[in-house]
Parts: sequence; C-alpha cells; structure tokens
Amino acid sequence: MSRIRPYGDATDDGKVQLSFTLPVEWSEAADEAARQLVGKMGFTDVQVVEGRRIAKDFSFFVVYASTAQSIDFATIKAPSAKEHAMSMDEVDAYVQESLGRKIRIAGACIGTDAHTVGIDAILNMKGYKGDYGLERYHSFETFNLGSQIAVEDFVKFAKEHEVDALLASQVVTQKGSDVKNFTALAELLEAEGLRDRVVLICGGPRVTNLMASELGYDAGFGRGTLPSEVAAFVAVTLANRRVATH
Amino acid sequence: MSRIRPYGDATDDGKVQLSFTLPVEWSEAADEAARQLVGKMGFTDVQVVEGRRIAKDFSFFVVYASTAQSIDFATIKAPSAKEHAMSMDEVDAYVQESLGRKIRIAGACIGTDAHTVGIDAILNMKGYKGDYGLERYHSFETFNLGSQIAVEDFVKFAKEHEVDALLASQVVTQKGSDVKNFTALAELLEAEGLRDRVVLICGGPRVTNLMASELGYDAGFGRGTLPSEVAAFVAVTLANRRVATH
Amino acid sequence: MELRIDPSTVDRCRALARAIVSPVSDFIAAHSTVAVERSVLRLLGVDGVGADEIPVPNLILDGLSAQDRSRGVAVAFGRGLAETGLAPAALGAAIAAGTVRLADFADVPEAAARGVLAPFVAASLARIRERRAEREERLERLPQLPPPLLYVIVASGNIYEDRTAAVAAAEAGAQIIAVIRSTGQSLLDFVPFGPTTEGFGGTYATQENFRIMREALDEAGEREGRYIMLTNYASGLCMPEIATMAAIERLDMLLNDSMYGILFRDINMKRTFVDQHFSRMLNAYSGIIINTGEDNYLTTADAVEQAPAVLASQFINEAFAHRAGMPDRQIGLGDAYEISPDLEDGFLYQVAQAQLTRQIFPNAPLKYMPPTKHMTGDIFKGHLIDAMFNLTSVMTKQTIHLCGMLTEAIHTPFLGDRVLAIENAQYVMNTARHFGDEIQIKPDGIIERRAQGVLTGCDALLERVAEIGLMSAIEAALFADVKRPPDGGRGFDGVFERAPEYWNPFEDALQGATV
Amino acid sequence: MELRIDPSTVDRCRALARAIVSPVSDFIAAHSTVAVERSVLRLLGVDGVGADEIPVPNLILDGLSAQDRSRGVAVAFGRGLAETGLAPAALGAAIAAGTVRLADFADVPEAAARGVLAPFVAASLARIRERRAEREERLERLPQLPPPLLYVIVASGNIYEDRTAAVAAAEAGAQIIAVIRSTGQSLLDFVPFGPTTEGFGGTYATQENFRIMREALDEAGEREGRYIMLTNYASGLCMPEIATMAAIERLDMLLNDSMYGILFRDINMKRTFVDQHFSRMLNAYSGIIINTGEDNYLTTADAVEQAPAVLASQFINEAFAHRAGMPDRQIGLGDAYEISPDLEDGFLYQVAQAQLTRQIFPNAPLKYMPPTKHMTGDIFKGHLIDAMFNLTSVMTKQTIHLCGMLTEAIHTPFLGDRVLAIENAQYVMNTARHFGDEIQIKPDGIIERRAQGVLTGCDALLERVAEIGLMSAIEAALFADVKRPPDGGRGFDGVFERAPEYWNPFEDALQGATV
Ligand code: B12
Ligand code: B12
Ligand SMILES: Cc1ncc(COP(=O)(O)O)c(C=O)c1O
Ligand SMILES: Cc1ncc(COP(=O)(O)O)c(C=O)c1O
Repeated sequence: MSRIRPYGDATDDGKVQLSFTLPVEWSEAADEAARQLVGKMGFTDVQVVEGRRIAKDFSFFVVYASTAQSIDFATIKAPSAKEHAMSMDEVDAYVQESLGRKIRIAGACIGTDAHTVGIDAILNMKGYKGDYGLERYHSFETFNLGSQIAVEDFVKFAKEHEVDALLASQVVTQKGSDVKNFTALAELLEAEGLRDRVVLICGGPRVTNLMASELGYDAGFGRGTLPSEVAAFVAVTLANRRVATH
Repeated sequence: MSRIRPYGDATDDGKVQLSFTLPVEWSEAADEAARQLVGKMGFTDVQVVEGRRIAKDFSFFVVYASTAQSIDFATIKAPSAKEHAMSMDEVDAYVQESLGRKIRIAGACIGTDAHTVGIDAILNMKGYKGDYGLERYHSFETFNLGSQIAVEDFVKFAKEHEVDALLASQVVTQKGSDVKNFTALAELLEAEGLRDRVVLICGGPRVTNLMASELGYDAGFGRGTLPSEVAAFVAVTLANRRVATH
Repeated sequence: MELRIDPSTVDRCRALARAIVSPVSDFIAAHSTVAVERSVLRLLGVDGVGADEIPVPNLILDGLSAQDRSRGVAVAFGRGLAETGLAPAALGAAIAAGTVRLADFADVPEAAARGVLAPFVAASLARIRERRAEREERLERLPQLPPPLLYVIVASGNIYEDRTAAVAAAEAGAQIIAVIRSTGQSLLDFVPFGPTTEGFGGTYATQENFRIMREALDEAGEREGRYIMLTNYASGLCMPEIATMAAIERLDMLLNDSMYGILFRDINMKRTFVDQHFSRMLNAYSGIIINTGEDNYLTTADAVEQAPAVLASQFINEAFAHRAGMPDRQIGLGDAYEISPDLEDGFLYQVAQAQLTRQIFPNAPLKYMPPTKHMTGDIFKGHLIDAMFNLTSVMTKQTIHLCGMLTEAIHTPFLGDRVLAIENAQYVMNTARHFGDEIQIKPDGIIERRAQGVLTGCDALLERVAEIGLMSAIEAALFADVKRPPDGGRGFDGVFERAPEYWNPFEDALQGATV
Repeated sequence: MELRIDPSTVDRCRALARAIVSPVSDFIAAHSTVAVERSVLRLLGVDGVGADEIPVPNLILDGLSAQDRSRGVAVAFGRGLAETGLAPAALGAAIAAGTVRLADFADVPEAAARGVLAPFVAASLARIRERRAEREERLERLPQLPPPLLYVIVASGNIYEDRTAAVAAAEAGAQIIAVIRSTGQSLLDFVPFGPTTEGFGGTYATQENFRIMREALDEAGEREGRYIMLTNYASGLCMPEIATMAAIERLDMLLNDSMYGILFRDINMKRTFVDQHFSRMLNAYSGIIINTGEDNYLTTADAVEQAPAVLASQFINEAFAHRAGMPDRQIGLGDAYEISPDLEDGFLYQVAQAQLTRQIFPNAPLKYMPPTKHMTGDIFKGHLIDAMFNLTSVMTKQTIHLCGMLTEAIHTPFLGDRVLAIENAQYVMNTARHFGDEIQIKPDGIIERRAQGVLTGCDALLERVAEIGLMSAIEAALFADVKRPPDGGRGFDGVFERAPEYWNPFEDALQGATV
C-alpha cells in the first residue's frame, strides 16, 4: 500500500498542525472564523487549540485538524542527484580514468544574491561538515566568482574559460527571485549555444533536484549538500557524455 | 471589507504554517510527497522548509504555503456567553433583586473524566486568577459533586436537590468522549422532563459557546473562563426566564 | 553547584519519616488485601480470564470464604494443587470454568499444601531472578547513555500503534518508554487481559501489552546498541499484581507511590498502604526502579506553595521503600517543573527545588516530571517552558527525565511531538552539558534561601504528621489539601486482617532476600 | 556573575586599538568623499530627486569639477546661494532642473558663500538638537522597560506593511524597531527617495520611509506609554547621508560599523573610514546610538574561532567612535549567538563571550544579535536556540537585544513570527530575571578559561594589526579571512584628497561640540 497520509498517533489519522495569523481583533468569533477557515481548506476534526489577540486587529491561532488527502507515494518522481556517492579520492581517480584531464568548474551567487557561504561551502578548500571542497580535488580546476554576479558576466566567464560545469547559487527566494535568475541563466546559455556543452547545476537551501530539472538544469542541490555529492555528479555526468576534450 | 485571509507579512498573502509526519522513510521523494500533499490540500506556493527522517519509516515536515481560502468575517456567528460582565457583588445584588432567593447550582466532571481542576476553579471559594468561585457568592448555594460522576447520578442529584443550574465539565476529548457525555446529559434531562427547568451549562478547555448551543446547552465556557462570567450568565438567564421559585 | 542546607534538618526529616512510617508498617504486617492475594496466585502462574472477562485470580479470590481469605489464598490454593495434582495455571482454569471449587479441599492438610507449593514458589522466584539477570546482562552489553535518561510516554490506546511510537522514540533517543494506562485503570479492582486496541487516553496495563512492548523494545535496543527501558503504572487498586506482571515481563520501572492512590484517586488508605508494601517488596526483588508521584501535588495545587509537601512526600516514600527492602538506587523519587511560567524568577525556584532534592537524596534515581499544568494550546511557548525544564534537569543532574510535550494541553502525544520533545532535551542538555558544574549558587541568594525555606517547611509538616500519625494526617487534609477518612474510599472492602495462621509464601521468601 | 579577567590585558587592548586607529584618523582628516559632501547638502536642506530618480545631492556632486569638489561642496553651493538668493532646497531643485549651474558662480567671493551659509548651518544644527531634545523629553515621559531592550526587524519590502508590522510588534512588547533595507542598498552610491512599496528582502532606507515609521511609532509609543525606538542602517556607501536623514527624522539608533562595508560588502576601505567618521560625528551630535556589526564575523566563519576577532573589532569600533566624539553610552558594540547548537557546552562559550564583552565595555549599550547561521527550517528547534540566546542575554545584562525569529532560515519575519519571538524573550527573561545575579562562575572553569583565551587571542591579533597598520592588516585578511586592497572595492572613486582650503561647515561645528 503506497498511499500515505499524515500520521499523528495512528495510521491514516491524517493529523496536521497549522498556525497562522488572521487580521481581526480576537474574540470568540475570531476562533470560530479560524475553525471555519480551516474547514474550508478541506480539513475535518478542526480543533482551534490556541487563539489569542497578538495586537490590535490581529489574532494568532494554532490548529490541529485531519486531512482526508493522501498521496500515492509510488507515483512520486524525485530522482536524486546524490546517488553517485564517491569520496574525494574516488572522484579524482574516476575523472583521471574517464576523462584524463581536469574538469573546469565555475561557481557564483548570481543576480543580486550575496549569500556566498553556501557556494563557498561547496567550492572552498575547507568544504562543509568535514567534506572537502572542490578546490581540494586534483580533478577540478575551480573558479569561485563570488557574490552578486550578473548572469551575463557568468556566461561570459564560462565562455572565456571554457568551463565544463557551472554552479549557480541562490539563497534569497523572495518574490521568486531565485527562479527568475536561474531561468535567465539557463536561457542565456541556450541563446549563446553553450547549454549542451556544460553541466549546469543550481543550488541553495530551497532548491530541489526536481525544480532544477523543471528549470532545464542538469541537477539541483538543496540544504545540507556536501561537496563530494556535487563532485561525483559532475564527474559522472561528464564521463557519461564522453565529451571530447576541447 | 470583511473577507479575511491569513496574514503573513502582507495583506491577503494567505500564509499558513503546517507541520506533520508522513509514514515514509525520508528521501528527496518524501520531501516531494509532502509538497504535493500540501498542494492537494489546496495550498499554493508550497515551501517544504524542513523535511527529515525522524525514525525508520517516518519523516517530519515543516511547510509554509498560501491558502486561497478566505472567510467573510461578517457572517461568523459566535454569540458569547460572557457578555453579561458583572462582579461578584453585582451578581449578588442582581440575584437578590431579580430572584430574591439563592440560586442552587451543581457542578461535576461527568463520565469517566477526573479532571476536576477546571470545575473546581469555577466552584471553589478560591476561584481562578483572583476571581472568586461561586461558593463565595451569597447568591449561590453550590454543590460540587467532583469527578467521574455518571450522567444518571448527576440528573438524579439535580432532581433531588431541585437545582437551578447544572455545570458539566469535560476535559478529556479523545475519541469524542466529551461530546458523547454532554449529549447524554442533555438527553437524559430532556427525557426526565427537567431540561426546561434548569440552566444547563457545559465547560472545558475545548468547549465553545457555539458547540454548547449545538448540543442543546444554554451556554458553554472554554479555556480561561472566570467564575464571575459563569455566575453572571446563570443569574441573568434565570432572571430573564423569571422562573417562579419552586 | 551546591546549596548550603542544614544537614541536621535533613537528618531530622528522615528520622521523622521513619517514625511516621513505623506504626503504618505495623498495620501493614497485620493485614492483607485481595490484590496481594491475587498477586500470590499470579506469581504461582495463574492467569487468563473466565466468564465476562473476569481474570482468574479475581474469580478465585471472589470464591474464597472470609476465613480462608484471612489465612492467605496460598494455603487454600495449595490444597487444591495437592489434591488435583494440576499445575497452578490449569487449576486456575479449572476453577474459572467452574469444574473445580477450592472450598472442596478444606480438609487437605496444610503441610501438604505448603509442600506442593514450595517448588512453584521457588520456580517463580527463580524466573524473576532470571529476568533480572537478563536485564543486567543487557545493560552491560547495551549500556544506556548517561543521565538524565530521556523518558517519553506512548498513549494511543492501541498497543500496536504504541509499539510503533515507542520504537520510533527509541530511535530518536528515548531511553525509557512508558505506556500510559487507559483512563482510570487505577480504579479497576482487576487487571484487564490481553492486547488492547481501544483505550481512552492510554492503553491498559495488561501482561500481554507488557510482553508486546518488551519484545519490541528489546529489538530496538539491539538495533540502537542501547538498552531501552520499559515502564508502566502500579499505583491503584492492583499495585501488587502489576508489580508481579512487571517482574515477569521484565519491566524496568513502575510508577509506585505510597500515597498517590489515596490522595488522587480516593482509594482507601489502608488498602494502599498494604498494597504498596508488597508491591515494593516485589519491585525490590525484581530490580525494578519505582517512580513516585509527587508531581501530582503540583498539578492540582499551587506549585510554589506545595514544595514542602513534595519534599515531605519524598521522605515518606523513601521510608516506606526502605521498609520494603528497596535500596536507594531503586527509589526514583518524583518532582516536577510546575511553577507558573509567568512568575518572575520562577526558574530560580525550580532550580532551587531540583537541586535540593538532588542533594538530599544523592543516591536516588530522581524522576523529574515536565511542565503540564501551565501548558496551553500555544505549542511554541510550551516548547520553551519544556526547554527551561530540560535545562534545570541537566544542571541539577536529575536521573529520570520525562520529556515534556509541546502538545501537552492538546492531545496524548503524536509521534512527531515525541521526537520534537526528545530533540528539545538533547539540544538543551548538550549545549549546557556541564553548566551546572561550572557555576556556584550565590550564598544566601534567592535560590539558596528558597531551598532552605522549603526544607524548613517540610520539617514542620513532617513534625505535625508525626504528632498525629499518618492516617490522621491524611484525614486532616495535611497532604495536597485532600481529606480522606481511614475507612473511606475505594477498595476498602478488599482489605482484611490476617488470621494468626496467615501465610504468604512469597512474602516469607522476599523478606530479607538480597539479590 | 563576574569573570576574573586581567585588567592590564584589557588596558593594553584598548591602547592598541587607539594606536591602530590613530594613523587612519590622520588619513581621514586629509580626505573627504562624495557621500560626506552630499550629506553636507542634505544638512543644508537639499533633498528630492531629478531626472531618472537621481537624488539632487548626487546631481550636484556629479556636476562639480574635481577642484571644486576637493574644496568641499559647501563653498560652491554657498556661492550659488549668495548669488541666486534662493534657499538651499530651491537652489538644489533649480540645479536639478538644469536652470542653474554652480560652475557659473565661481567668481562669488568665498566670504560671501560662507556668510550666506552660516544661518542655514546654524538652523540645521538647531533642528537636530531639537529632535534630540524631543527624544529626551519623550523618553522621560514615556520610559522604556528596563534592558535587555527587545529589538525586532520589519522587512516586508513595503513601508506600509512594515508600519502595520512595527505597530503590532510594539504592542506585543518590542522596544526597538529596525526597518531592514532592501537587498544590497549598501552598494548604492545614492539614497533612494520617497516611500517604498516594493523592496527585496527589506525596504529602502529613505527619508520618507523614516518619517512614516517615526510617526507611526510615536503614536504607538503614546498608546503603550513607552517610547518606541526606531533604527535603520548607515554602513554602506551612504553612511553620512543616512546619518543625516536619521538625525532629521529622529531615528534613535543606526547600524554603523567602521569596517563592515569593507569586509562584508567590498566597499573601499578609505571610503568607509572617511564616511564612518563623519557619520559618527553626526550620530554623536544627534544622540543616536550606533550598532556595530561584529555579528557578521560569526555568520560567515566559525563562531568559536572568530571570537578574538569579534573582540578586536569591538575595541577598534570603540576607538573610532571615541575619535568621532561619541560617549560610551552611544556605542552599541555588537556580538552574536552564533556557536553551533550541536557543540557540547556551546552555551557555556556563549555565556563566556557575552559576559566578557559586558565586563570590558561596562558602559556600552551592547547589541546582542540572535542565532541566524545555524537556524534551519526546523522552526521548533530554532525557537529553542533563540531561547538559550535570550537566557544568555538576560544573564549577562546585554542592552539591545535583537529577538531571534524561529523562521530565520525561511523568510523575512511574518507578523506572527515576530510576536512569538518577543514572547520567547519575555518568557525566558522573566522566568530567569535575576539568574545571572544569583550565580557565580567557577574560577578557572570552562567558562572563565574560555573568556580568558578569547581576550588573549584578541590581544595577539590587535598587536599584529598595530604592527602592520590597519589598512595592511585588512589587505592581509587578518579580519574575517577577507582580503581587501586599499584602493580596491566599490566607491573608491568617490574618495578624494582635501584641498588646503577644504571647508565643511558642519564638521567644524561638530568638532568639539558637546550636547
Ligand atoms: C549568513 C546570512 C547572511 C550574510 C551572508 C554572508 C555571506 N557572505 O554569505 C549577510 C549578513 C551578508 C546576509 C545578508 C542578507 N540576507 Co541573509 N542570511 C544569512 C543566513 C543567516 C545564513 C545563510 C547561510 O550562510 N547558510 C549556511 C550555508 C552553508 O547554507 P546554504 O546557503 O543553504 O548552502 C548549502 C546548500 O544550500 C547548498 N548550496 C547553496 N548554494 C549552492 C550552489 C550550488 C551550485 C550547489 C551545488 C549547492 C549549493 O550547499 C550548501 C552547503 O550544504 C540566512 C538564514 C539562514 N539561517 O539560512 C539569511 C537569509 C538567507 N538572508 C536573508 C535576507 C533577506 C538577506 C538580506 C536581503 C537582508 C537585507 N535586506 O539586507 C541581505 C541580502 C544580501 C544579498 N544581497 O543577498 C533571508 C532570505 C529570505 C528569502 N528566503 O528570500 C534569510 C533566509 C534570513 C531571513 N529569514 O530573512 N545574510
Ligand atoms: C492536571 C491534569 C491531570 C491530573 C488531574 C487532576 C485533577 N484533579 O483534575 C491527573 C494527573 C489526575 C490527570 C490524569 C489524566 N489525564 Co490529564 N491533564 C492534566 C493537565 C496537565 C492540566 C489540566 C488542568 O488542570 N488545567 C487547568 C484548568 C484550570 O483548566 P481547564 O480544565 O481548562 O478549566 C478551565 C476552563 O476550561 C473552564 N472549565 C473547565 N470545566 C468547566 C466546566 C464548566 C461548567 C465551566 C463553566 C467552565 C469549565 O474553566 C476553567 C478555568 O478557566 C492537562 C494538560 C493541560 N495542560 O491542559 C492534562 C490532560 C487534560 N490529561 C489528559 C489525559 C489523557 C489524562 C489521563 C487520561 C491520562 C491517563 N491515561 O491516565 C488521566 C485521566 C484521568 C481521568 N480519568 O480523567 C490529556 C487529555 C487529552 C484529550 N484532549 O483528550 C491532557 C490534555 C494531557 C495530554 N496531552 O495527554 N490529568
Ligand atoms: C504514582 C502514580 N501512579 C499512577 C498514576 C496513574 O494512574 P491512573 O491515572 O491510572 O490513576 C500516576 C499518574 O499520574 C502516578 O503519578
Ligand atoms: C553594521 C551593518 N551595517 C549594515 C548592514 C546591512 O546593510 P546591507 O545589507 O544593506 O549591506 C549590516 C547587516 O548585517 C550591518 O551589520
């Protein structure tokens, strides 16, 4: 049985916790409004366990309720970009064997995003959580462009330095700026005829591999990514493409 | 405009926080399942901000999403049982004036419920949060039957002691036991022909006045109730009924 | 971290508690109860249910004459064994089926009865020792993490869902699992039988439920490389029977308070005193750690005011436990974090109380209970109150740490709630691991003066109790503001005086037994 | 609670910082920047935007010849005033509209220029003093709650939603409201104009936004009976201009760090040094408390390792601030709770650092920043980390307390998040109000040794910096592992040497001014 539903304290009870603010002064009617609202969302057994005034014309609610919705887990497609698990040494050996040259890789925080800690964690020598960064690999030549890199500059750099793989990072997601920037990058690479010549990867705390593929990327890496996971993906993808050395 | 929708950081953004457990081993597919599930609940802009293994075959999720649902606040009917605000002295004076005798009131935790702290807070001399309990009122003669009182015994007591008002408490709500017990009490009073002769009140942390009226009670009191609120309601209701002294 | 408290006051309190317990012990020695006798039967191997789901031990006791009962069920039952040649389980079944009546064997000589019982008694005790050795072996092989030992409850009402929840909790880091009983089981004068799939607010304590859970936790323990302890509730009308079942199914702890049933469940005091004693003798022998219920004083009344009563109760529980032969390491005295979160410096009072208990009972595996009364539907705030509780626990080196649930005011815990609660404790206890060792309490400051005040108050209370005697003190509502008459309350009809020839083979064996 | 630290090491650090800052001050005295000059114009009353939304002060500066610029904009602008007879605002507008060119007035005698400016300068300073007096009057009448002062951010990108959020937060207990700037405003070499309804990750710092928010908070303050402080960000390419606007609109605090822009925004170091100085002179005069940005060292690198750098930066910020005439009570030195929640005893290290800062800067209104880096989507855990931060703050008597948001890793705060954050701080700080006073730190224990180690490390770092000079030290990546060349980075083209006849009427007036 692959249909699943939230589990509170019994199989299929569908229990979900919600919290939200409503722009009304608190009263018993506000509690009731919260209850009806959650009912309209399709939940049953709605319990407004907390409802209180938090400011003039604002009330806060905590609600527990049951959902009748379920998901057939067997139908979920979310291919992982992290399946090619290899250690640094293994990646180095693999690249030596399969490509016989260094992979040129460039990373940047694109658009106006200045959150470099994430992409640095992947690229810098030091790495992340004890997993060394790509700079430490013998098999990579890395270029870390840093923060707030315009998509145009990133593509220009890729062209000039004949990079094999592009790593674009987006941490700020407000108003969909991440999707906008990622899309712009993919489209510009396409327009420049470069798209098929590079491995195109995006990353950031809200990125998923699925979202990446929907945006036309080869892979996407989310929260908690380790450098070696990225290294392995790039190496395997390039080897599979058996791209001739430029 | 009385249509309201959850408020995150902008009017009508509809932002809601959810959390739940799914009975699957964590994987990127589990995150995706959570995302799709919340989508099926009718939310948009679904962000699975946390998804992780919490045990074998169980994953926990925190999600933020937007709901398109709204509520017309003007249509919400939730009459309060707490509107007759009076102090203890005012109640005593009011009862003296309007009824000219003591009101006989009996309270109990009905069914198997043993949570007496709530009903004690209403009845005991000491009261709750600095508001004296009904035992301290000159205008009430109170009987606190205590815990785990069978509905039959409660009704029998009411009959024998000719009480004017019954206060039933339910704190345990699992498997709807509160609704079951409240209903049983109301029905038995009806069957015994007593229903119209008493003020029938229920209370407990999950009780609302609306729910009480749906169950055929005169009023329901929820979390944070003060004794004086109950006293005022009973006094005013009895006065309005102008019930002749038995 | 150390409070300066007056050791002579502590000594005096301990002596007063001994003096308080002493006359009650004389009473205990002269009485037995139906529950004690039923547990003798269970120890012998009698189990199962008869018509109307009535447990066989109850059917047998109900069938005894008052006179037979006053001599202890062992002799009457032994006569039946001797006469029928059946094993205890089979004899029990036969009695339940109505095919055999113990009254028919009145003529069998007592010596024969005693003789036939001896090997069953020995085997029963050997079995308990075996379970105990098994625990010790496992603990050796699968050591627990250092205390505070994280303790969580499961309470779905369905033992199979409870099992799922328990195994998940163990994996998340729980070291002790408690299966909460179904509402009001303590008031049942029998122990339900078989696996439970529909309880209210909990799952019945039955031997089968114990077994199912023990098995699951043993497996989980092997997987995690840590022994996972299992606990349940004894206090109530069936204390000795549950102690028996727990010994047999290798539970590791039991809620067992010498006065909980009296004060909080209106169980007759004589019944409780007799029952708690025999149940604790069994607990002592089976290596089970008891958990006392001082938290109840705090949930039903003001926590700041009740502090001296909590300490007094701890002294009394300790004295009763010592009387039953329990070593300090098995006496899990209770306390709870129940001071209002709105009180300025409430945290300081909590630290004072927790540290005071720690210093007064240095060898007891203290059981620290989480905030419950002041928890509300605001799960976010609740999670924080739990965090301050967790901090207090690690600072004051509590032993058994019941993890507070952010949903305490809402429902019995969801699987996810339990994990969040465990993670709360793990985070706080790790980030502040040695904080308690790295600070000193200001002499004569708020914390120290509070602790001293509680001790003084306890001393005064115990003195009054000693003066008028424990039973009268309870009658005078000196504990928890609750008034209980000596012959009132539930289960009084199950208490009886021992005849001069009264015999309880297990009591004899356990008396003075050292393991 | 008191750490034993070596006072002579503290003294040496302070002396080293003074020595480090001294040559930089000489550099500052010999230079000005476009931002300083633009703020002179703003102080005179020039405001508004011209074509392409370019602010009038920028248009004027852009129109100056290099020579005119090197003499300070005041003279050229004064000439225009003298010649046209217009008020500064009108002259600015005319220049923006292209109807007047300052270059045309080169012949007006300098004395005339100076003369015509004098009353405007006096009026401008009087206005600032007025706003300052107004603040003092209000604070007197509407006293704040005692510290830690709860500080929350609003950052919706829409000043009107921000206003709603700020008023709600004030009612919930916030004492200070910060309006976070739109992404990367620090890199803009101009200050945007007018109310913002669409920012990214924040709302532009504009004078109109300041005004809207000040008005709303004044109203809220009257309602609550507590003055509500308003703060924004100065550091960046427009430090002095924002300091000007803040003075005029009666902001109460400003983020103003002497090195933040250099290290964390790649702003040219010379630009930053000059800008921070003039901006701080203005801050000093307007009674604005500055908040320094040491938290940034901790979010971008390992917090345990960076501790000495944080302390060193605090000493340097203090020395620069003193140079600008700031009294200690206006120097809100920064620190943050950024040690990994997974580190055993991490809480002890945090307490050590916070208490160390408190003791070394006893009169500074310390600004304590919440955990951000280790916050994740697990809002439940995040809320707990914030609680431990809140506890540390109240224990070590921090002054300005930025409330951590449980949704830190997710979005700029929702209205409800902010209330939960405030309630977290209120609960923890109340329940543990006097805990810090009631404990002592174990001599030579983990906490004390950590604090001593940080101080020693800081001493060593400052010594190296003093040796090679601050600019070379930054070039050598001694701070935050970030390497910045003296002539690199943004805004370098806006730095220029002062001509011998350079004149800044406000600088002259502020120098040595005491309020
Ligand atoms: C540190 C920090 C900063 C620092 C950044 C310093 C720096 N040099 O990076 C400073 C203080 C400068 C800063 C500024 C701002 N910040 Co900021 N910041 C953070 C913070 C606290 C931590 C981010 C971080 O370093 N995480 C640690 C790293 C290791 O994790 P990570 O980025 O997820 O990276 C991992 C993976 O995602 C992945 N990954 C990431 N990128 C890539 C790329 C590739 C190709 C691959 C393969 C993998 C990969 O691998 C990494 C390792 O596993 C977050 C809150 C939080 N706790 O997340 C807010 C946060 C990200 N910031 C935020 C905001 C709004 C801002 C500002 C806009 C505020 C303002 N108005 O000034 C500015 C804008 C700066 C800008 N122009 O972008 C918001 C974003 C809201 C949103 N969802 O849109 C957050 C969430 C805080 C909040 N709640 O408001 N910030
Ligand atoms: C204290 C307590 C106990 C004490 C009760 C002592 C006593 N003498 O009352 C003890 C330890 C005995 C206990 C036992 C159990 N408890 Co209990 N207990 C609580 C606890 C911690 C506090 C309840 C309380 O006293 N609140 C304070 C009072 C003042 O608030 P109140 O009841 O809401 O009353 C106010 C209003 O609601 C109103 N009101 C209440 N009644 C009435 C009636 C009228 C007429 C009116 C007008 C107003 C009114 O006025 C009061 C003042 O404002 C709650 C958790 C929590 N924090 O809420 C769990 C809780 C209620 N218990 C629970 C459970 C499951 C049990 C047990 C079943 C556990 C078990 N398996 O053994 C047993 C069952 C006992 C039984 N047979 O009912 C669950 C209930 C789950 C559910 N929603 O169904 C809770 C929520 C804990 C949990 N998360 O699991 N419990
Ligand atoms: C010591 C003790 N025993 C038993 C129980 C529970 O038993 P019951 O709820 O079945 O009375 C408690 C509950 O708090 C307790 O503290
Ligand atoms: C001292 C200081 N100034 C300014 C800022 C923010 O300015 P911006 O994000 O616009 O660079 C920060 C942010 O952390 C800071 O610490």
